[in-house]
Amino acid sequence: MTTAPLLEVTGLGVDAGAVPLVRDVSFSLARGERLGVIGESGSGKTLTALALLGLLDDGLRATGSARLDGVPFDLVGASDRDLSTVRGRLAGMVFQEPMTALNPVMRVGPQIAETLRLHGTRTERAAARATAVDLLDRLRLPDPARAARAHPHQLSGGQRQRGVLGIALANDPALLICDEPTTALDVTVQKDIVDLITGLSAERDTAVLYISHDLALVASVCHRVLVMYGGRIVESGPVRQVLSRPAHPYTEALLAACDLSPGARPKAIPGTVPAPGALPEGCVFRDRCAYADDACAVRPERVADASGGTVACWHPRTGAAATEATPPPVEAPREAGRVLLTARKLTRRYARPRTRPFAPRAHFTALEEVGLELRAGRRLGVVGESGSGKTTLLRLLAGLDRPTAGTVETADGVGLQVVFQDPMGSLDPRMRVRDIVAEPLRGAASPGRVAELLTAVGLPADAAARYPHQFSGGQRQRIAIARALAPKPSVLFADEPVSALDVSVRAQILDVLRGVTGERGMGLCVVSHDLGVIRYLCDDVMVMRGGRVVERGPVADVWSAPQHPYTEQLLNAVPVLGRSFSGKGS
Amino acid sequence: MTRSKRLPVLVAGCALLGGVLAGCGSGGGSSASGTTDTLSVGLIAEPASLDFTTTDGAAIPQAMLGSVYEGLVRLDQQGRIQPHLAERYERSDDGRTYTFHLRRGVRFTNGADFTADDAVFSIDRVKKDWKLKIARQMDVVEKAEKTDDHTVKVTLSRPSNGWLFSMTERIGAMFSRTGVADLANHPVGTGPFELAERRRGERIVLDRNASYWGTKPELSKVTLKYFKDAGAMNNAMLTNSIDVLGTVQAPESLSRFADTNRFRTIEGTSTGEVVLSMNNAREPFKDKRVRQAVRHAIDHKALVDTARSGHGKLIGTMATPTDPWYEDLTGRYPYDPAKAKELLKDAGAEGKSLRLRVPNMPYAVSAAQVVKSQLDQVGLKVEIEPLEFPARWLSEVFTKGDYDMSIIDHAEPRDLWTFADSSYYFHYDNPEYGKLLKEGDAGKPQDETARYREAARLLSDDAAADWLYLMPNLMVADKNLTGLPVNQVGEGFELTGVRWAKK
Amino acid sequence: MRLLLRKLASLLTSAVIASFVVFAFLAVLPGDPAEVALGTNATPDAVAALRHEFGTDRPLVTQYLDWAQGLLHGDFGTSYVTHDLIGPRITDRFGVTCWLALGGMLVAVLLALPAGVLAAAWHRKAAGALLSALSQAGIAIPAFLAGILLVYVFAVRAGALPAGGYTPLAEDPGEWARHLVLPCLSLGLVQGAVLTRYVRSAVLTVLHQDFLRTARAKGRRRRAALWRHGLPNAAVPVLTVLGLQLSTLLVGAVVVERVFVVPGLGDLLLQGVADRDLLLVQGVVIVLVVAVLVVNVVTDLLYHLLDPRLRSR
Amino acid sequence: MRHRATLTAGGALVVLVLAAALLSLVWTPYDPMHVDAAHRLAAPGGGHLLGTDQFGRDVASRLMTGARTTVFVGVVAVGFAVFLGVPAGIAAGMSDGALGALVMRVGDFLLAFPALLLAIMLAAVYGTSTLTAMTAIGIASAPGFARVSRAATLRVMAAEYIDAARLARRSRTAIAWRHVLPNIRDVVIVQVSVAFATAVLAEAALSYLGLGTPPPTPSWGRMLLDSQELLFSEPELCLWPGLAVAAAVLGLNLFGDGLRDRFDPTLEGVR
Repeated sequence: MTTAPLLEVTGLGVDAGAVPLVRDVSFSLARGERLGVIGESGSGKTLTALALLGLLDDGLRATGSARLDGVPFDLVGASDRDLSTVRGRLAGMVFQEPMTALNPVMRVGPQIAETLRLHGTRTERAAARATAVDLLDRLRLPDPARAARAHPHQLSGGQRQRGVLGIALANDPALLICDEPTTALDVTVQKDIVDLITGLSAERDTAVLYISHDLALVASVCHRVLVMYGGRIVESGPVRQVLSRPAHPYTEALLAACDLSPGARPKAIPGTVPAPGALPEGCVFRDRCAYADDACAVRPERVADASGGTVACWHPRTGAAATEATPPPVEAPREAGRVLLTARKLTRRYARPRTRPFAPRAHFTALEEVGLELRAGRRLGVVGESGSGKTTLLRLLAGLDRPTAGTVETADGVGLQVVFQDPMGSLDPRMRVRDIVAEPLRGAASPGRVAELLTAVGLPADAAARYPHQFSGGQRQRIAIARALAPKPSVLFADEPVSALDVSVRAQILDVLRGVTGERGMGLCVVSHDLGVIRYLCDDVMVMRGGRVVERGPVADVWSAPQHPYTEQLLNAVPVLGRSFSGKGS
Repeated sequence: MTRSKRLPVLVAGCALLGGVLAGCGSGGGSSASGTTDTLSVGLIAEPASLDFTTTDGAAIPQAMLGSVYEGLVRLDQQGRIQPHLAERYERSDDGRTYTFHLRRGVRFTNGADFTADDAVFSIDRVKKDWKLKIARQMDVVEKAEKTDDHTVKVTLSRPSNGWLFSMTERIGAMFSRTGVADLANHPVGTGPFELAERRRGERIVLDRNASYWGTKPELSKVTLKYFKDAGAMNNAMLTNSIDVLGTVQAPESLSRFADTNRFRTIEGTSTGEVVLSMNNAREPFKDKRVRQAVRHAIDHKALVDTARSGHGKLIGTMATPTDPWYEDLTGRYPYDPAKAKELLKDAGAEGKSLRLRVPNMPYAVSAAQVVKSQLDQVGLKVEIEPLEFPARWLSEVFTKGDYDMSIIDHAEPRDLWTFADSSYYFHYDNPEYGKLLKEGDAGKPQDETARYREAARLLSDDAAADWLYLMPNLMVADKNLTGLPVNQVGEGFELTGVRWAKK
Repeated sequence: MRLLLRKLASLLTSAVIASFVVFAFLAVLPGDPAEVALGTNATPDAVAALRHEFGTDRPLVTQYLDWAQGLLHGDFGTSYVTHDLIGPRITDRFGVTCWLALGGMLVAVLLALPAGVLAAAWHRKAAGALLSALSQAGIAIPAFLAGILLVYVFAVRAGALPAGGYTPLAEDPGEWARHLVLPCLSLGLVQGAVLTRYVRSAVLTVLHQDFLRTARAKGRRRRAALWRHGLPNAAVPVLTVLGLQLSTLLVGAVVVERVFVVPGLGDLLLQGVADRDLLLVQGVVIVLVVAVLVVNVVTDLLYHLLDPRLRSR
Repeated sequence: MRHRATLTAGGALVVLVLAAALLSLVWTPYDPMHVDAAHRLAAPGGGHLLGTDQFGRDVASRLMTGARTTVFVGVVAVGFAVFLGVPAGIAAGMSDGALGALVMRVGDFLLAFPALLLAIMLAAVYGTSTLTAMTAIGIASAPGFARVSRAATLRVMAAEYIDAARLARRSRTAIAWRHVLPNIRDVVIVQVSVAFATAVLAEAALSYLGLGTPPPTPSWGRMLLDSQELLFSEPELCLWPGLAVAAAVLGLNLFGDGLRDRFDPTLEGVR
């Protein structure tokens, strides 16, 4: 990679009116190189990508410069007419949400063929369509001819994302920009897509700009990585170096927060991601940084460090990752207590709408003959991909839905409560926090009891008088936990309790859950698609697929020696930081 | 059966009874179709059938009477009874026998000669076959006999001037013994015109009757075009697709025809008295003082100025200028709110709430608003309630008499008798008045005039109702047309004299 | 096909219920049609005879069944007032009203499509705001007021077009068109303003959708992407509104017919109410209601045809 | 912040109409029903701000009183529709299956009877009055309320806080009162302004057809009808009531849009 870079970005900025959203982003990308961009929501990583292709929304304006090899003009500030000759031909893009990225009223094949014909790669309609089918075949879509004839809604998420990938790659571009291409997909599908991207990139020498919040995923895909925070690049460098020996305190903190590996003690980053326009003077990470001092009031320039990376910090870290500094918490071994809840042969079927009048109703089985036992003091994790029936199971267990067959029995005096996935939707926006927390108590709540509950989940007592929208996502989830604890339940259910939260606060919530159930000797049942969460939080695990349990056992056993091939596949599909570094050339 | 038992033809304004044309003349000019001997007349309210012997309503006689059908006698423009198909007639001294000497050489359009047999047949047929209540007017006839082929003697059970007048109207129409098979579609008469074509919802076309006995009309073809609405008719007039706008619905619209190079506005009298009726059977109008107060409270001049843009003659009783007994009684109850208040106070009717239930016709609703305003001024509380006409108004006000006041155009000619029947919706009950009418009907023609004049005065003095104004016969015509009648005196629409001015 | 059958079945049920409701509703009308027909000069015997002739002396259920049965054969009965068949009268008038509604629709669509798309495309510019403001103003003006204003401008001041009336197409196509211009405009301008807002909002929604960005990412220029990918998608919600509007126009024509003295169904209806012509009113109302129901079903079907997501279900 | 301007402009117009209506209860420049033959068709200015009509009645006073009619009809009709539609919509949204389907079917069916048709039928039976107009408009607007409150209720019912409330063993009525109603309030308020605008239009149309408020009580539609005859000689008489209707509807629509944007900022710019 000694030739001229394919893409050279200098001083790129994005503004919304007077508010800067992205500032001073400079990097270069060589042919065939895969560059990751890491950051939490609001870091400006997506805007950077959109700005490169002139796809920013109307109210946003890009400044700076971005030169693409073979293009006579600067991509920034070029006219829509000029840019349209670049987009889809020299540079393709894959978006986050495959469900909406395709035109719903157009068949998939023609959408790909359109790209081919638009840039003159194929002029004949039939030839373009044939090429589209070939492309889908190369993207390993089963029965590509049929997929090409299908409308988007007839395809699964993974299939759709392959269609989008087909559009992006149709004209064999030199640059592929991927914006969180797998975030909306199941892990096993994610693995396939990621493999496709890396494979094709290597095969065709396509450069990839890969945007993600998932550190491990970026580590498994990319050669180099940029870390963005507050609209700026705070650190860059070879992936292995940046993610194993981060130089910037933010990178370090992020790594620490998302490490849920056994024995790790994840630590949340204090504070929240500031809104654009509310960034501190000087170093953007200053007000959340453990090492900040007066020097940080002046914005640090990004400087090259010894190992080929760059970092923008007055106090770059040199040591190993912070995770090693704090020992894992010591937990007293917990005894399995009495049986709180027993479910037997739970089955749930849904009627499909009749396709014609008086036809017998067709059914869809969401859950089939699932049984389990919850004991006091034990934490059960239910893991599965979308459609596995895990949420249905939870709703049946919690009594929010009725089984078509089977029974749920609870021991005497056992109360059940649930912590829901979406901290926005699980709190009534029209109620004050104290009323929300007190609701399960049905008027028997003293202010003292509410304050006590809020304290238990780590919220200040004055939170009681406020409304949900005045809190961040993590805080709202704490409120939800407080509400669930209010009637002193014996069993707590948690439905994807952290999947809607930023990486940096997940750990806190998991700790709260662990803490409150541990102290009270409650049974906990957590449903999640995230194997890391289950492993971190639970004692036992149940792996579900297609409404059935495929494997169950203590967490440690299942992880170390999965019995079922699906479990194994699932475990392998999850990118793990440490594993990514091995066996990858750069 | 006395004359007073007749029921009236109630017409909700000029809407239904269009302009009625009569008069004489001949000449040139050019019609809507560009020729000089055809005419197109715009009218509102199409007749549902052409047979006025079975179907009621003013529209059929308007189109048929005088043009297709003729009677033994007819009315002239001054409202006098003149001989017509009868060359002359004699009234016996006791007033019970009328002898009609029929005109010779008169033929029906089916080719048959008009003879005494036809006259007797026509009179008997009214008594025998007509289904309408109006046929009761013939009940007074004891017998009609043929004296010879051209003389008919009619004997009445009692003397009646009213009967002779009614012979100028529908029931006096002469039919052919051999031409009554399909009157609804094929009318057969002796008139100057015969039916050429009828298109439902659009028009009736009349051709000149080539074998007409009298002066033949100048016009060879007359088209009566029926419109749903005044607006459409006005437009037709403006765009020359009709020559005569037979009835001006809203006087305000006259401003569109101000161009004297093209149009002529004709304003004459009609037989339509716009009556502010007061329910004499109910409180507070049982009390004459309250009725008088109402008459004093209304500024009739202001009412005509505002609600009618000044078009409409003031009258003071149930008589029109073409009635022989007409006299100007408008001074009887001058506008005097103070007097009205005083009368109301005397009667203890101050602040009474009254329901003014009017047909939902523009003229009535307009007048009602003025009446309300003026009665409110003297301390009455008037609530206007427009009712669909005819259906709801007929059933609620006219039939059930459920109203305090109403406003409607009584379009029938010579309708003093409506006040003589106490069951009629006015519920005016004054034996003296009935007696006067009876005497007038039974006496000599000159007695009739005197008695009726007296009755009309009594009606006015008693404030049996209030008469807001006389509906004008308001027409717009091409300025080259002459011979258009100014006054509407009877039911028929006489076209005989209309002609285009010479160039 | 199955969908078609299902929709037709539901249409039929609705129509039957509607016919029952209409009949029941009007059966309580005060005023005896026989009395009205004979006017003030009727004898009680004649009224009774006529009542018998009309069949209004029979039990209501019999009357309803009779009427409903007739409807199936397109027989609306014979008017109590004018003694002629109601069916042909309604057919005549329905044609006129249909011309009005369709003309109004045409005006509305011709106006709203460009205006709505432009208002959306320029939604951050002054021109877009102006278009939105104009459409707001248009919505605020009732059709009959627009009619009066149009009459004032084009008939009173300019004298260019007739202020009212109607000429059948068969009689004189030129005059027919001249008479329809103002009524259709007054219906169309207002509905067009409403439609503009829907088109704008549909296009705006589409503008913010991912697939439009995909289209641009494949090299479509902004406008071409909107045209090729945006509008077909925006058409789906707009179509529903169009269907609703056609129904609105059918009924809205009643008022406009009054303004311009057009002999349409509305005119017939008001006349029927005034004449207490029970069967006529029933007939017109049921025709209007069924027309609205049919338009709804057709819209629904088109909607399914246009949107593959619904089609495959 | 465009919704702020919309809200202000709309609010100002609405307040103007309301103020005129309220003021007319206690004061109008002249008696709006007083016929004055001496001053008919007076030009604007002078003693009469907007002139007089063919009856010599003060147009400005009639407009004010007309505002009262409009507001009265609107308030009663919309109130009726809310009373009918919102509970039905909530019930339909909260019960899955038969009841919901039934309510929606009835609503769809009613949609086939637009306000105008209903009003004509009602007027045929009960005669023309303000009450018939209000009832017809109210019935015709109810499906709209049922529809939006059902849709909003469905959204609320899908939220996890409803599950939480069920876990708290709240009764259905308690859920409806404590959670559903407060959360669909905004949608209903917006629909109120939309329905009010529709009611103003419908009232004007009905009065124009002679099926609404009977004369002489001034109503804007009736004033338009009366002045149409004079379009050729006194066109400005049409202008005033026309402007009044347009201003009221415009105000309500803008107000509704402003509220909508304010309640749901994600919809800003989108209808």
